Order: sequence, then C-alpha cells, then structure tokens
Amino acid sequence: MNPANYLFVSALLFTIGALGVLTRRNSIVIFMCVELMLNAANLAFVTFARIQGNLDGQVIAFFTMVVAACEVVVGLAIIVSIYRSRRSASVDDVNLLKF
Amino acid sequence: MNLYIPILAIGAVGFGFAIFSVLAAALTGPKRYNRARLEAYECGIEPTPQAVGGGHIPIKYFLTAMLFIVFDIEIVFLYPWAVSFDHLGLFGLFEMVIFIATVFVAYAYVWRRGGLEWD
Amino acid sequence: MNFHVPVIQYAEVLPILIVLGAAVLGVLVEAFIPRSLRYVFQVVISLGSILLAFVAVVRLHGTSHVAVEGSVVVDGPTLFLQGTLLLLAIGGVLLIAERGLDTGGSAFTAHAATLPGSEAERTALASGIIQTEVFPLTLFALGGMLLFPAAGDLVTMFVALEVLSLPLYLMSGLARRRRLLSQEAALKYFLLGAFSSAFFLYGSALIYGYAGTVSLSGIREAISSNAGNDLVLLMGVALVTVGLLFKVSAVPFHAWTPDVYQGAPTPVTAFMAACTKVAAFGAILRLFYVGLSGLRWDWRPMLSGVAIVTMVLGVIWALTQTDMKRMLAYSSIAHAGFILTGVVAVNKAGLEGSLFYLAAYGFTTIGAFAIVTLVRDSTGEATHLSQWSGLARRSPLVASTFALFLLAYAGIPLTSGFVAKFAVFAAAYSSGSSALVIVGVLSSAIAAFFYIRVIVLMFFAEPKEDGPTVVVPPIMTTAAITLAASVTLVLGVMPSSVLDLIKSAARFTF
Amino acid sequence: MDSAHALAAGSSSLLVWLIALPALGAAILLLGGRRTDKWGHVLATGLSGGSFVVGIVELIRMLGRSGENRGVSQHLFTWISVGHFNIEAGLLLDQLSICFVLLITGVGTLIHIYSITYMEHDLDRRRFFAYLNFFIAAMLLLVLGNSYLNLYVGWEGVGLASYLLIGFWNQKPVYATAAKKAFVANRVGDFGLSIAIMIAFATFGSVSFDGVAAGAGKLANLNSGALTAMGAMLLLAAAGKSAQFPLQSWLGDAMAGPTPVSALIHAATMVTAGVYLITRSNFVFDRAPTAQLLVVIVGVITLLFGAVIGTAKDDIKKALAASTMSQIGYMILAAGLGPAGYAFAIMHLLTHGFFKAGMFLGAGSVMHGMNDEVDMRRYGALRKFMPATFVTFGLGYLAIIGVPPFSGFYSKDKIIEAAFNAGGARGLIIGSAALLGAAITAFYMTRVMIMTFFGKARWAEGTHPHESGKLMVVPMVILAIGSVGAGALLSIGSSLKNWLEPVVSRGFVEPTPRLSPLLVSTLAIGAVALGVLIAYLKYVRQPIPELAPTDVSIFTRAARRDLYQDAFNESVFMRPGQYLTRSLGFLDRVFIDGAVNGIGALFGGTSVRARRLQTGYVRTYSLFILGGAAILVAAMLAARL
Repeated sequence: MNPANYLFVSALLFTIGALGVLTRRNSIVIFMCVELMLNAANLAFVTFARIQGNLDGQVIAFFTMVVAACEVVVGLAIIVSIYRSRRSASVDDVNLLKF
Repeated sequence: MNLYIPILAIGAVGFGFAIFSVLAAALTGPKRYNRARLEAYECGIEPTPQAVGGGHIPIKYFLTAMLFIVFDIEIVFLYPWAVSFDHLGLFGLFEMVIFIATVFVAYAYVWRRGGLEWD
Repeated sequence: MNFHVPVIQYAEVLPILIVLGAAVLGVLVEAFIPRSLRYVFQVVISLGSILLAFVAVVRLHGTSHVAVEGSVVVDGPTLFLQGTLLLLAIGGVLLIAERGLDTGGSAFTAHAATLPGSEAERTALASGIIQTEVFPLTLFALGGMLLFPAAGDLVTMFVALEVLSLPLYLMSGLARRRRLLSQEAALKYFLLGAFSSAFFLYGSALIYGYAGTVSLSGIREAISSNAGNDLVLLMGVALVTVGLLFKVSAVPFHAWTPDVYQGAPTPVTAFMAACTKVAAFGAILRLFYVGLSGLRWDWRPMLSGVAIVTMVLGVIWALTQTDMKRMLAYSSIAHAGFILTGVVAVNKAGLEGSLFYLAAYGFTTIGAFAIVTLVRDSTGEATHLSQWSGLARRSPLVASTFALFLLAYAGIPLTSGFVAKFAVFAAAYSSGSSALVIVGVLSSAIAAFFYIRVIVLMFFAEPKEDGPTVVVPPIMTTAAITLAASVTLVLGVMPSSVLDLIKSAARFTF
Repeated sequence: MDSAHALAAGSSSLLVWLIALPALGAAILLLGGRRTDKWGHVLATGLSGGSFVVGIVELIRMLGRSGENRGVSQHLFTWISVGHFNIEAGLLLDQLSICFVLLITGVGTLIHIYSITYMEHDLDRRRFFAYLNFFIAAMLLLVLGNSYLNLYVGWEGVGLASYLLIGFWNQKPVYATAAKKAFVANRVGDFGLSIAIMIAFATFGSVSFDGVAAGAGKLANLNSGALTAMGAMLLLAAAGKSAQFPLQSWLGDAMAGPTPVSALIHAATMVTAGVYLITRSNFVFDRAPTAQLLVVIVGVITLLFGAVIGTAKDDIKKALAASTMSQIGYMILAAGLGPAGYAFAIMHLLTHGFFKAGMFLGAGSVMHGMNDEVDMRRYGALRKFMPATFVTFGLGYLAIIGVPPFSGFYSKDKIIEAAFNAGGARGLIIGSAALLGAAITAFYMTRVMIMTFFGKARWAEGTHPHESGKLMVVPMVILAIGSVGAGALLSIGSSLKNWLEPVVSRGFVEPTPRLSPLLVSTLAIGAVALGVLIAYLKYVRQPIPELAPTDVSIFTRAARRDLYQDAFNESVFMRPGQYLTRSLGFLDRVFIDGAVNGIGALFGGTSVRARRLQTGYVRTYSLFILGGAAILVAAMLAARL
C-alpha cells in the first residue's frame, strides 16, 4: 500500500483534532482532541520513517507517547481540580480572566 | 512534489468535513439544551456512583487512572532496551537503573503521600 | 548489524543533570522528611543545586561541542543562556520561597487538591502548612529550560518543551488567594499549551519527512542539498514555529499570556515570565540560525510579520490595562516582538542583540513582579492600578525601584532596556530591515507612555485613603529585587563587559 | 556649506572634570547624609566653582587655537558596541558648548553662593545643594555630550533634577501638582527627542553629531522626509524643555520651587536647553526648511503668548516666568532663522541668563525680606528699604526691556533685525511680532518695577522689609554687572558671531539687510518707550488696589488665566487621550468580542447564540492559534511563490 495514504490519514486526524479543540466545550474532550493531534503526529513520524527507510521516526513515536502520557496526567489533575471547585468541566464557564 | 500535494487537499477535506458535520448537526439536529453534552463523558452514561455527595466523581478514580498511566508508560523504554541490552552492555544497564530508580522515586512519593490508599 | 553504543558526555550536561537530580531529590524530601523540616530542606536543595549548576556552567566556559549523540549542543549561546537562566532562577526561587509576605505563610495553597472555600481548605490554612512541592516543580521546569536552548534535535527540543511546560501548568494553579482565578489560569495554560505543542510535534514530523532526520545539523545539510519536497518542509517549519512562538507569547499565539500571568501566583509569574522567554528564544535562535539558516529567505518575512504584529498589538493592548500584572503581561508580549526583531536580523549582531535583550529583560521582569508581591491589602496583592496611586509617598524606595524597572522596560538610556533595544534595532538595521526598526521604535515610544503612566501615578497622584500598604520587603524578596535592580543598572551603565562576553559566546556549534 | 567637517579637531583630558566635580559633590552630599550637614553647602559651592575654573582654563586654551581647530573632544569609554555600531560615551567642547559651560558653571556658582543664605533656615539645605550640584553635572553633560544619546542622558538628568527641586517643598499638594505638570510636559518633549534620535539612527545609522551632520550633508535633496520629521521632533523636544507653545504651561507652576532654583533652572540654564538643541542641530534644520519654519512659528507664538500673560500676573515669580517664556520665544525665533540667527539666539540666551537670573535673585531677595509674600499688590515703595536689590533688579529691568546700552538691547535688537531681514511678507510679519513683543515686554516689566519698588507701601501687617545678607547681595551685583556689560562685550565687532561661525554658520554669507540697522533700532527703542509710557500712565498715575480688580476686560481675564492654556491643554491633549483609551477599550469589547461571538455562532450552533455573552475564551484563543498557524503556513508558502 502506498505509504502516502497513511500521511493522508494523519493529516486528517490532525485537522479533526484541531477543529475538535475549537468546537468542543468539555475540557476533557478538548484534551482528547489534543491527544488525537499528537497521535496524528506519531502516525506521520512512523510513516515517514518507513518512507525514509530509517528507524528514527519510530523511536520518536515512543518519546511522543511517553510525553503524551505525562501530559494526560497533568491535564487530568488540573481538570479534575477545576471540576471540583466549579462543578463543571465546560471551558465556557472559565472566563473570569478576560480582556 | 505531486506525491505530497494531496496532503493539502486532504487537510482541506478534513477541515470541510468537520465544518460540514458541525453545521449539519446544528441545522438538522434538535435544537434543545442537552445536559448530556456537558457530562464528563458525553455519551449518555452518568458517572457512577451518583448522588451520594451531590454527584461527586470519586477522586480516587482519577488518581488511580493517572498512576496507571505513569507507571504503565515506562515499559515503552524497557522494551527496546530488553531487545538489545546485550549490545548496550554496562552502559545500557547503568542508564536503565537510573531510569527505573527515578520512576521509583515517583512511586515512593505516591506511596508516602497516601496516593495508594483507597480511603 | 553494526551496533553503536551511545556515548554520553556527562560533564557537558552536568548543569542540567544537577538541576534535575536535585528535583528528584526534592521529590524524595516530600516523601520522607517530616513536614516541619521540608521547607528548609527544599530551599537549601533548590538554591544549592542552582548555584552548583551555575558553577558547572562557568567551568564549561569556552566549550563548543555537540554532546550526547547530537542531542545536546554545548556552545557559547547555550552556556550564556544557561547561566542567565540559573541566575534568574535564583531570583525566582527566592520569591517562591518567601514566607514573610502573605499572612498565610506563603503565596501557595497548602493543598492544591482542596476545594476553594471548603472546610478542608480552612483546616489546611489553619494548620499553617506550607506548600513545598512547588520547589521540585520549579527545578523540573528549570531543568527543561536549561535543555531547551541546548537541544540539538527536534525531539530533544520537544521533550525539553514539555518538561519545562508541565510543571509550569501545575504551578500556575497553586495560588493561595483567588484560587478560582489561579485554577482557571492553569486550565487555560494547559489546554492551549498542549494544543500548541501538538503543532510543534506535527511540524517536526513534517520536517523529519523532508530531511530524514530530526537533528538540526542534518536538517541544515538536507536544506543545502535540496533533498526533498519543499512543500512539506515549509509547512513543517511553519508548524514548528507555532509551538515556539506560543512559548514566547508572540501574537497571535499570545492569548494565554495575560490570563495566566494574572491568575498565577506572582512568584510563579515572575519565574515563568522571565525564564520561559529566555529558554524559548534560545530554542528559536538555535532552530532558525542553525537548522533553518539555509531557508532564511522563506522564514524571514514570516517572522518579520509576526514581530511587527506582536510589537504593535502588544503595546496597544497594554495601553488600556488597569491591572498591574495584566499590563506587565501585555508588555511582555510586546517585548517578545522586540526580541524577534533581533532574531530576524540573521547575523551575528542579531544573535548578540537577542542574547543581551533576553538577559536584560529577564532580570527586569523578575524585579518588577517581585515588587508587585510587595504591594498588598487585606485580601492579598493589590494589583489594580488605582491602588498604586501615590505609592511613592508611602514607600519612596520601593516606588523608585519599580520606576527603574519600568524605565528599563521603556528603554530609557542608562538602563539595561535601552542598550538591549539599541542592540536589536541596530542588528535589524544592519540587516536591512529599516521598516522593522521604524515600527519597533514607534511601538517602544507608545510603550513608554503606559510605563510612564504608572510612574506618574506612583509619584504624583494622591494616595488612596484605604489604599494598600507596602510591606517592608523581607530578606528573600529584598535579595531578589537587589539582584534584579543591580543587573538592570549595570547592564545599562556599563554593558561593555557583558557585550564582550556575548560577542565571544555568540557562535553556534553544529 | 561643509557639513562633513568634524566638530572636534583635538582632544582634552580635562573635559570630564567639568562634569565629575559637581557629580562628585552630589554623590558625597547624598551618600554622606546628615554628617555632611555642616559643610556640605560649602563643598557643593566649591566644586561648582571648581568646574567654572576648569571651564575658564578650557576657554583660554581654546582662544589659543585658530577658528577651525577650536573644538576638542574627550573619549570616555565605549558605551555600547553591537556589530558595526558603536556608541562612544564622549564629550565635545567647541565654541558653542563653551558658552554654555561658562554660563552654567558661572551662574550656577553664583546661585550656590546665594542659596547658602537663602536656604539657611531650611532643614534640608544639604539635600538642596546635592540636587543643585546634580543639576549642574547633568546640564553640563547635556551641553558636552558628543552625540544625541549622551545629550539625551543629560536631558533626562536635568529633567529629574528639575522635578526634585520643583517638588523640593513637596509637603504642599500644589507643589506636587506643579512637579507633575512639569513631568508630563517634559515627557511629551522627551518623547520627541527619543523619536528624533531613532529617526537619526534609522536614517544615518549614527547618533553622534558628527555622524548625523555627515549623513545629512550627503542627502541630496533639501526637505527630505526624514530630516523634516527629525527637525519637527527636535522642535517638540525643545518645546517641552524650554516651555514653548504648545507645551508651555508647566513653567508658571514650576515657580513653586525655591527661588534660586527658578533663577538657575527655570530662567538661566535648563529652559534654554531647547535653544541649544536646535542650534546644535543646525545641520538638520538648515536642510529642512519646513521644520525651520515651524521653529519660527513656535517662537513667534510663544514670545507674544508669554508677553501677554506677563501683563496680568500679580505673582512676581509668575510674571518673571511668563517673561522667561517670552524671551526664550525670541531665542527660538532666532534659531529658526538659520545661520543668520543662531549667533543671536545664543547671544540673547547668554544676556538673558545674566539679567533674568539676576532679577529672579532680586525677586527672591524681596520675598526674603517680605515674609515670602509673592503678590506684587502687597509690595510697593521697597526701593528705600532694599537699595541693593532695587539697583540690581533695576539694571536687569533696563537690560530686559532693551534700553541701550544694556545687554538686552544688543541681543534683542539683533533678533528683531534678523527677523525683518528674513525677507518678504514673512520677514515683515515676524519682525512686527518681535517688535510688538518688545513693547509688551517693556510694559509688563515696568509694571513689575513700579508695583514692587515705587508707589506707596501696601504691605501686609507685621512686615518689616530689610535688605538681604551679603552672600545674597554679591551674586546679585555680579549678575547685574553682567546684565549691563555682557551685551556690548558679545556684540561689539560681532565677537560672538565670529566666535560661533565655524560651528553654526560655516560658509554662510550674510545677505544685505533689507532694513537699515539704524531704522530697526529706532523702531525697537520707540516700541520700548511706548510700553514704558503706557505702564507709567496706568500704574503711577493711578493707585494700585491691594486686591486684583475683578471688573476687568476680557483680555486681562484671559491673560490672568494664562490665556486659558490649561483649558487648552485639557481639551487638546487630555481629552483625546482619555477618549482614545476609552475607545480602545470600546473597540476591544465591540469588535473582538463581536468577532468571538460570530465565530462562536458559526461553530457552536444555536445554544451559543443564546448565551452570546458567555462565550468560552479558551476556544477563542485556540482559534487564534489555529488561524495563526494557517497564516504562518500561507506566509511560508507565499514566500516561495
């Protein structure tokens, strides 16, 4: 199969993730969309590794996964704490700071 | 060159798809306020247990999930090392010991600060 | 299979290892040392490790080497920025460690997990617990910052970016007072930071697709030999730039800055505002001067445009602010534009100017926010501008010092800010971007107005009846302010020794 | 005109001492604290005098060299060196700056001496002298700097000294307000100077006088945009510092400071820095006629403006302040006339330095003897009680109104002559304005003289006027001698003009005068006589009421209110500023929020539309990032197309 197709999928995933961040209201879902974007990058890395014929991209994917996991942990901590004080995970409700 | 131009096209398609689906939902879907969309999981399933403390999601759930992710992910580095540890020799061993020790520090922290106690 | 065992030059990455090791040690302290002793341990470990790391940086002086299999480059700019970061971090840690200002003991909530306004929070407050986890977090962030300008490939850069960002997200949410604002700041910073780092990563993937490698020197070679598809490369560069410009808060990736600077505890804001900008600009300089220098005709117009928009909008927004921290945040956006002016010069003068600007800006920022922590009323810091009126009557020394920092921001001669602005504008001028210089000059002239406005307010307005009091600065804050003020003055009056140091340091190795 | 000629031919290692001595004094007095209370004022006076001696030494050396080689410089250190750009901290002493050096240190030292007695009873006398010394150092740096940047440092320094001294008695809120007004007006001016420096840098790549002169000389066309803009900005700077229209309003309020300060800073030296700036920048203005015209206009407006205000002031210091404003208007006018006028601007500046400082000291002496009363309606008949003050003040009076052979006659007459010689309708207009100004000057100064020293005593009860102490009288006498003789000394044989020629009007050929000098002098003396006569009729023939009459003409009322300059400033500067900030906030709310809401509606569907005001900002921010990313990608691709 033409490896370029994987790139198309990756671009699609990235775009969907980015638009998801814009359109969703729930901060957890927004965060999941960001994870989608990271995974799109991972897919691109792996595909390019295949195209370029070296393994760098695959190793990088490992690093990305670990970093993404750490991000999940930190993100969940922040979101849970704000949910507990506001009873809402909606990003529309956090706008005390503005202008 | 030609090989990659479709990336742009696909990007545009993806963008259009997302806009289309949002618009379609807005135009065709029922326009009423839907509480479920503000739920944590947005899929109709109410987080349980419900109502005991006014709808608290038990914090333990999240804590455990987070701990799981942290300690689970270290395997990513252990696996490649295990495959070629004979090539890496003492250097690899040393580095891996440092890595595991560091993760263990995190574990010790969680343990001492009561993160592992269910109540 | 020919297997190459990696070699790690521990001596050359020693500063980073010391700081990260101390951070791990700090975590152990949290786990095993009794609560009452933790504060002392943490402060000693933090300050000690930073000083030790600084000594290590000084001893590395003159090194020019690509270490750790190409991942870390130890050269002049790296060492200069690491030294600057460590000195700034001393100021930041002193502010974070200050216990004499807030009646509650420190600027940080005792238990970040307790609900604002709940019984548990009151209990935690009443027990007089001091938050000490912030110290290892600071050190982790600092470790990432030290690595960021040294990163020799895009993946190391990404990891450094995350290592510096993740602790900062958490630290933003730790304020003892106005916790809802603080939590909101953390959430916004986190969501937007994660969003932008996804762009960085995807851009790295595209560049990797072009060059077949993520190391900056490899990318440089690939560009000079015109290896692959330009479209992929150009898109990749644009996306990577997004991630980096977010960290330096350039328009239009600036939006988080005012909210986070305002909501975060002020000591954290000081640390973050000064150090993140230094580290991130270090990474920008390395990426664009080393990896992408062959592509300069493509990225210069883009960055010039960003610089212009950033300067102009940052200044215009700052004009109407009424909150001190918010005003400083918008001004930090404008300064990002000024530094970008030096970056787009793409010559040695540009590198020198940017490095000097970063040092000057960093110390001024630490000092300015340190003074914000001193002006307080019963509910904590009094950050509304109107509360600052007539401050000079009550505390002429504090007001004069703040005026010094504001004048440095405004770029008045005899302060570091002037030399810094001159250096970047001179670099931009010599590279032929007069338009950029003119915009820069005009916006710094407009900027002078809102800085001067604060000075007028402090010195010539009547004090408010129920205005805030200026706390007599306790020892740690005094030390931080003294450090910042003396550097600001020395860099303004006698910059030549530092300029000479930069001149000898400003050469990238690859 | 040979603009590329270097300003300094030799070097001198003494120059730094000119500045270092008073700077040292300020440092010792400020750091030494109360320990220096006993002898601080003597030290300060001595160091200021030492600086004067250095100035004399330099003058003698300079006289020993030929005209083109008189300028000397001293390199101090390399201040900033980035890439190819170097800014040297260096000093330049040429024929122009030596005039200022001697004026500043000479008059400065006299005023130090005077203040020893004047401030005797003030607890903070030491601090006062520290500020005075600091001012002298900063002012010397201003006139000795060899680049616009060094000048700027001195410029800010004198500004700082000025605020510190205006607000010296800052217990009273009105004084603090005065300091604020001076601060704001000066900020606007400094803004102009910094823009001018930046324009110079962006156009010529240099900020030194030599570099800018060389660069300006190379520009092919007159009136290039950069030079005109730079000239206009320099004029703005000069207007701020020298209290010229439209930034004039602060000078009257600045009189809140101690009187010696008014004499030194707000009459003799600092306020003339604008004239120095324009004269020093002759290489810019000579090639930017439009900017030069602006200078002339500002000068004319201010000289009439100040004179009119002077006619209605009852506060003796404010009357003198208005007169200062008006006299500096003359200087600015002369400087705007180009090479024909620079020398006369400087000449008037020097003579004015003498007679105005002397008159301020006289006013201080009167106040000293009258329990700090400043209202001239409460003076009268003081000539019998304060003879020395009366005589010295009187000589200054004769000098300022331009009675021959007192110094003001020579300098003012030359300016009026040069104005008429500007040619055409323009020359006629500005010449007539200058003549009119001379008449009004004669009127209001005569009024001051009569109300203070003649007529009946209208003192408040319990006032026992007495002559001031020796240390106060001596400086007044010296300044009075200066106001008598300086004009003739500088003017006979065109000595000052020839002296300055290599700096400001090299190669300038004087056109044949359109009006004979004799005619102009006659006109000027006639105008002065007319002014004196009217004042005599009004104030000697009629009794002077102790309270200002209220049933006065609209003109008097306007003049009393400073021709509504505060109201003018309020409506022209403050209001638009406030409006601007307010409308920016408004724009923010309407457009940014509007856009946010629009996007929210587009993406979020109907529910968001219903809750328009609660749009989540995180989403907007991420839209910025996404949009920005799209723009960056487009920009990168566009650069390739």
